[in-house]
Amino acid sequence: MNMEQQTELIAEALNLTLFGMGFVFLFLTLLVFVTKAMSIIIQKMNKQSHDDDTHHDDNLSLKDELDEETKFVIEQAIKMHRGA
Amino acid sequence: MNMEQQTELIAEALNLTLFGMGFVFLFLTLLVFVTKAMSIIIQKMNKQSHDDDTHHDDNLSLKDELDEETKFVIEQAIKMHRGA
Amino acid sequence: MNMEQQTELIAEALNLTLFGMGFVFLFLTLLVFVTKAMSIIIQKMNKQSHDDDTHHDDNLSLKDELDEETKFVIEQAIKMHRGA
Amino acid sequence: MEHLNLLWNNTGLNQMVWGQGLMLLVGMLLLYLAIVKNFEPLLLLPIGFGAILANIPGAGIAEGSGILHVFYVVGIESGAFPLIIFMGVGALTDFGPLLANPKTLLLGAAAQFGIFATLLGAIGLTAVGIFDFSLTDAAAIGIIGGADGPTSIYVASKLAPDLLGAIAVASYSYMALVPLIQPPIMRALTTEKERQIEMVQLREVSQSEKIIFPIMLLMLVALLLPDAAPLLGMFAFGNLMKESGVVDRLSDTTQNALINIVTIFLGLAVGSKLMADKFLQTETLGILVLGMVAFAIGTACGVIMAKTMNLFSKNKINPLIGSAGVSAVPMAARVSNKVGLESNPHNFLLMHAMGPNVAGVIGSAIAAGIMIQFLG
Amino acid sequence: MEHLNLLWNNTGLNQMVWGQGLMLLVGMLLLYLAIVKNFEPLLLLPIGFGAILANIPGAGIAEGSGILHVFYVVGIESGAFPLIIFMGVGALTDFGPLLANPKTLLLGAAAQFGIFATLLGAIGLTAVGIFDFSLTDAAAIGIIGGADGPTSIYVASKLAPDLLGAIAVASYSYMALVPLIQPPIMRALTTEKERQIEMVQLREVSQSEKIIFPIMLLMLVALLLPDAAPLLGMFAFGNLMKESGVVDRLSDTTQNALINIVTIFLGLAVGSKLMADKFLQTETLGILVLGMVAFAIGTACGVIMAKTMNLFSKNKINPLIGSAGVSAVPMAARVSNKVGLESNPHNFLLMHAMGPNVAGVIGSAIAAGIMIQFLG
Amino acid sequence: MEHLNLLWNNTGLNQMVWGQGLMLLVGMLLLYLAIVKNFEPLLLLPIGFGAILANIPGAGIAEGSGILHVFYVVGIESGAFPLIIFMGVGALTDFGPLLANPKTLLLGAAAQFGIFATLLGAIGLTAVGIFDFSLTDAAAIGIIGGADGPTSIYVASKLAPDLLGAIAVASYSYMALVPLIQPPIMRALTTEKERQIEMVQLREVSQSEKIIFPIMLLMLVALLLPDAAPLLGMFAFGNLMKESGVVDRLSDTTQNALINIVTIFLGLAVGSKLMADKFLQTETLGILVLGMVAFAIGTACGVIMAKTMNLFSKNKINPLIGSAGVSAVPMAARVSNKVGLESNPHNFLLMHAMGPNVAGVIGSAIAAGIMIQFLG
Ligand code: NA
Ligand code: NA
Ligand code: NA
Repeated sequence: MNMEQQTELIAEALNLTLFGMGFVFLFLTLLVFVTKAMSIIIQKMNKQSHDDDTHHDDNLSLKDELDEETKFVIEQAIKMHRGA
Repeated sequence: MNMEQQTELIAEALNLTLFGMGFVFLFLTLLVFVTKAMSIIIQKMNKQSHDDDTHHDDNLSLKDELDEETKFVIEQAIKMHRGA
Repeated sequence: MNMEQQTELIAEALNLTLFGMGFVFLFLTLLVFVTKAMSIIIQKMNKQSHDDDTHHDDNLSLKDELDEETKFVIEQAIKMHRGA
Repeated sequence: MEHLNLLWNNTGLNQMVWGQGLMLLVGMLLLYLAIVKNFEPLLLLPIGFGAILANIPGAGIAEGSGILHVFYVVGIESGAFPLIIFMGVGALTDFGPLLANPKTLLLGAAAQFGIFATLLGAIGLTAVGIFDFSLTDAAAIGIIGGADGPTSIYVASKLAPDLLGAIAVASYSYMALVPLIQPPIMRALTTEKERQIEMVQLREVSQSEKIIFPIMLLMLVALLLPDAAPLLGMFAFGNLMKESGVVDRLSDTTQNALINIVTIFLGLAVGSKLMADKFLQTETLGILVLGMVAFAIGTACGVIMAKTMNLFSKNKINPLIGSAGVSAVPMAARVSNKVGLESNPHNFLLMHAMGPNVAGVIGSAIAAGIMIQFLG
Repeated sequence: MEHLNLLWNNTGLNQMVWGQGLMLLVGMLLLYLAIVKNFEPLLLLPIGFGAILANIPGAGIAEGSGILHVFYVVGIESGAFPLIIFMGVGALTDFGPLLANPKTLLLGAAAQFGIFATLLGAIGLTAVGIFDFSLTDAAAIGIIGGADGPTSIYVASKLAPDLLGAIAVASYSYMALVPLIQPPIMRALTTEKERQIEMVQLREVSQSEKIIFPIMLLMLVALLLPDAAPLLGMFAFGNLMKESGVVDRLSDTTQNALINIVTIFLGLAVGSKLMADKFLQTETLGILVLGMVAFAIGTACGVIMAKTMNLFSKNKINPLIGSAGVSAVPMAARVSNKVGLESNPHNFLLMHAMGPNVAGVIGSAIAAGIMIQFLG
Repeated sequence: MEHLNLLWNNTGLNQMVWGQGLMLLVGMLLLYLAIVKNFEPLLLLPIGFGAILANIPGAGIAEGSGILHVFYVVGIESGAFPLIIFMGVGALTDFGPLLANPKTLLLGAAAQFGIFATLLGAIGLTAVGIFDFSLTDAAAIGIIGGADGPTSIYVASKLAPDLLGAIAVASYSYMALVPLIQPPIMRALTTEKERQIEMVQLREVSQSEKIIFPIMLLMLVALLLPDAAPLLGMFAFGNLMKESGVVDRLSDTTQNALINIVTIFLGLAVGSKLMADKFLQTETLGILVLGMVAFAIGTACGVIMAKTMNLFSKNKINPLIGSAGVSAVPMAARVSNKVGLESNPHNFLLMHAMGPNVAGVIGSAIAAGIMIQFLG
């Protein structure tokens, strides 16, 4: 294997790694958001259908706060990954 | 599709329906008769073989005895094998 | 089928029988020895690992005797088969 | 950059055509019907999921060496899956009620008129230029009216493989809709007094009769209509394994592990036939409409046949059990029972309806054999 | 009218040749033996039903793309079904009695003489012009004397596929007839005193020995007779799954769902080889007669070997367990036990006979390997 | 004499080459690991036995029409076995903990860096001339770091079939070694205080969420990475069968009979790829070393990701659950739990670790899809 082929092979491998890890993070991050959205929608729907239950407002607001926090974390993580 | 083809297609379909339904009825009607005949024959045979139930008492008790004996034998064999 | 073909066919069949039965006996006799050897080794190993158990000397000597006897039997059987 | 392009070019988003998007929704609709509405979930859940997998743009799961296409070729093109399912159905079938009252076989015969009426309808619509069905297409569509999934799939795989997806979906969907489709027709065709008819208790059937029946059925098929022999042969074999009582371990496995395994792969393989370019045709709409008509006509003919038989018999039949002749075992028999209870709360028609119900399975298989013989 | 003609032309009645009619009766005879006489029903019921399906005139179920032919090609021609069954048999086998008394392996060796004597007989009958068997045919027929269904089917599929149907039927039928065939031979070759011999209690065998034995057996096969490796390899694998105790879920499935599923399709596929034109040959008669002879000679040789071993041993073997060397597990061992009880009601030979019984399985597989090596 | 020669010439002893002898020992080593050391016995026992069968000199079991080669072609070359196993794994997976704490998906993402680092390593070693791996080889080797047997086998069968044996063995061996490989890395990368972090109780997840999740996952895959759709599709299908609750009989069979049957034949078929001439290459050594490295790096990245996430979050994650992101379900989660208990005997991390654990399965399948898309 000559120098040029070596370089090319390594470049390809690096490329694949970069795009691969990027996509894995992109996909799973998306999945985090979609999953959270889904859970929130379903919990709200369940709540509506069980609206005789006592009020969980505090709980819910705490939850919203948590979600926002998570969002922040993920954004930071993505930034870090890009910067790394 | 011209007129002639149309007519032919419809004629074929009618033919198939006629013979098809005819055959379905023929077959299942035959099956009714054959089934009835079979049931009658078997019920008669069963009756014959059961109409002297009372006469086989000795035989039956012998059989029972044999079964119990066999059971005993097997139990012993298992015990022996276990080393008991 | 002419005479020669007949003879050849029968000769082949006899050959196959001779080698076949010979091999079956050879193989299973070998298996007897190997199995015995395996059992003795494992039993010794088990005994070593359970050497707190009470002494089974009598048992063992009986066993050795049995093994020698079996060996003798097999040798005789092989002799007979060869002579037969 | 080149990689990023490639990645984007290969995404489903980029490759999707509108038809695939629509079919993904159809797949999800089937899942919804299966899971939430409980419509024949054993089949519609795998079919729905298979439909989704088949329509993922660029994945090629239902083509070439894609796994669903492999399942299709191995299991459906060969005929193996529907025949094994039929064996399993045989092992789950009790011919007792039929043997106790064999004339209910005729109800199972009458209900097959739905099949042929639909065939005529499909050809009629073709003649007037609305659809473009060949005679084999029309025959395969008609079999939907038999209300037997595996029979439909088997016939479609022989006569009209391109329509298999739509036919299977229609077949199982309408089987699930039996409790909605049948009662109005049954009520419309019967008087209150007819619906109140109580039937005599069924006699007990001996094991010998149950053992001989499947063999006898197979012999009759062998002598008269060999083309129905694969279907009814496997059906009779399954039943004989069960009734003979000497191969219980085989019978148990057939009724459980084997039928379950095959059901999963049959469903996925059928789903693979719901690819957008094949399924999104006007023909599919025709199949759905005609399938519904087939069910309705079959139901009506079963009821009418029962009423006709009563004209010539002292021993009256409750015409509500006639509708069970379409098969859709055991749903149709339950519907007969339920509608009967509305008119007479002490009248339990369930066991009486099981006779025409299993007769309908035989009748459809005979009709299928005829179709294959004339057109296969 | 044309349709009516076609319908009639295609009926089984019209197309039937006398041979098919006869084979339908043979199929029903097999079902009778399986269901009423309880002759190896797990195999003879599917085989009998397969035979009926295969001989339905005009249906073509056992030819071309017919489903039974598909089962045959996929499962038997490839060797998969008999090998999987053998794996299942391995998972159901307990080598404990054999390990406790390894010299009974020699009884399993002696009983294989039935195989080779039958081969000689078949060639002799060919030489004098009564039949026309090739050497491969004769070898496949001889294996019937091994009294192992899957081994017979495996060898026949390799050496004489045309005779497979007759060989399989003979094999399983005679295995079922063991309680009739063996006792007279056993009584004729033993004295009352010999039949009364009581054997010493078998020692307990450790799990380690049971785990190492199948591996050791496979290694010996690998080194000495690779052609027996598929059969004995799958057998040893099944046994190792069971004895190792670490893959109980695989072992359970092998002993239940898997072996049951394969048994059903093996039986149907074997039945497909009972088509009239192949089965109704004078050869079949020869196979049935020779198979019976093979069983009888194997039984006799097992008994004689046991007596011979007693000549050289202080520790006497009851010669009645020699007959179990033909295998036919566990029927032959039960026969040994039963005949033994007649002479000595306190003498339970069952466990002692299990040693030669499983040894016979190994012996037949070795003989099969030899046949395949020299003739395959 | 001629026969005796033939017999001797055909023995394994005479035909054996040193490599086959060595591979027989390797096969026995795998059996030893499976049975005595309890290393993933469900796979390593069949693989080990298959390896022995494949290396019997002269038997040809893993070539041509040999039965193991048949199993390989039918089950692995087609992709069917690993996909069916993945369906079974789906039916055995509970996404509850993941749904209760979705951000743990990111831990499953981070752990996949082991895959790509290994790919880089393999290419690096090739560049400096130590090994000779192509890019497809390197990708298939990297997937070992995903710690999912079926994913590894699926990718290897597509990208590097010649290396499949070594890759599968490495994959399952290291999955079994997780309790040895991971703890030192986990301890080295965390402080005592971090290991003591207690996590908040997971909320209960509704059935609706569990039903929608697999469908949503499949849709996302369909839209973004169709090449991962076969793997994740079958996985989601298995999970949907379980969670929907409407097809319990299918789900039960998938989790038991079906997955067991396929596991047996998958194992044997993988074993057939351990033939001496393919396996005894310097490449194999490279694969074993690189596979181990992949595991270690994946573990480390999972832990580091957890620590990184803690930098930006009030709600701290115990970094010990990061290592579970490599999957190896459920072993890796148990390891997290065990190491956690060492530092805080009241801290049960098992359920918390199940989130990243199943996330790792998804992550590896995504990575596999990428590899197949770019290189397949
Ligand atoms: Na029907
Ligand atoms: Na035998
Ligand atoms: Na993973």
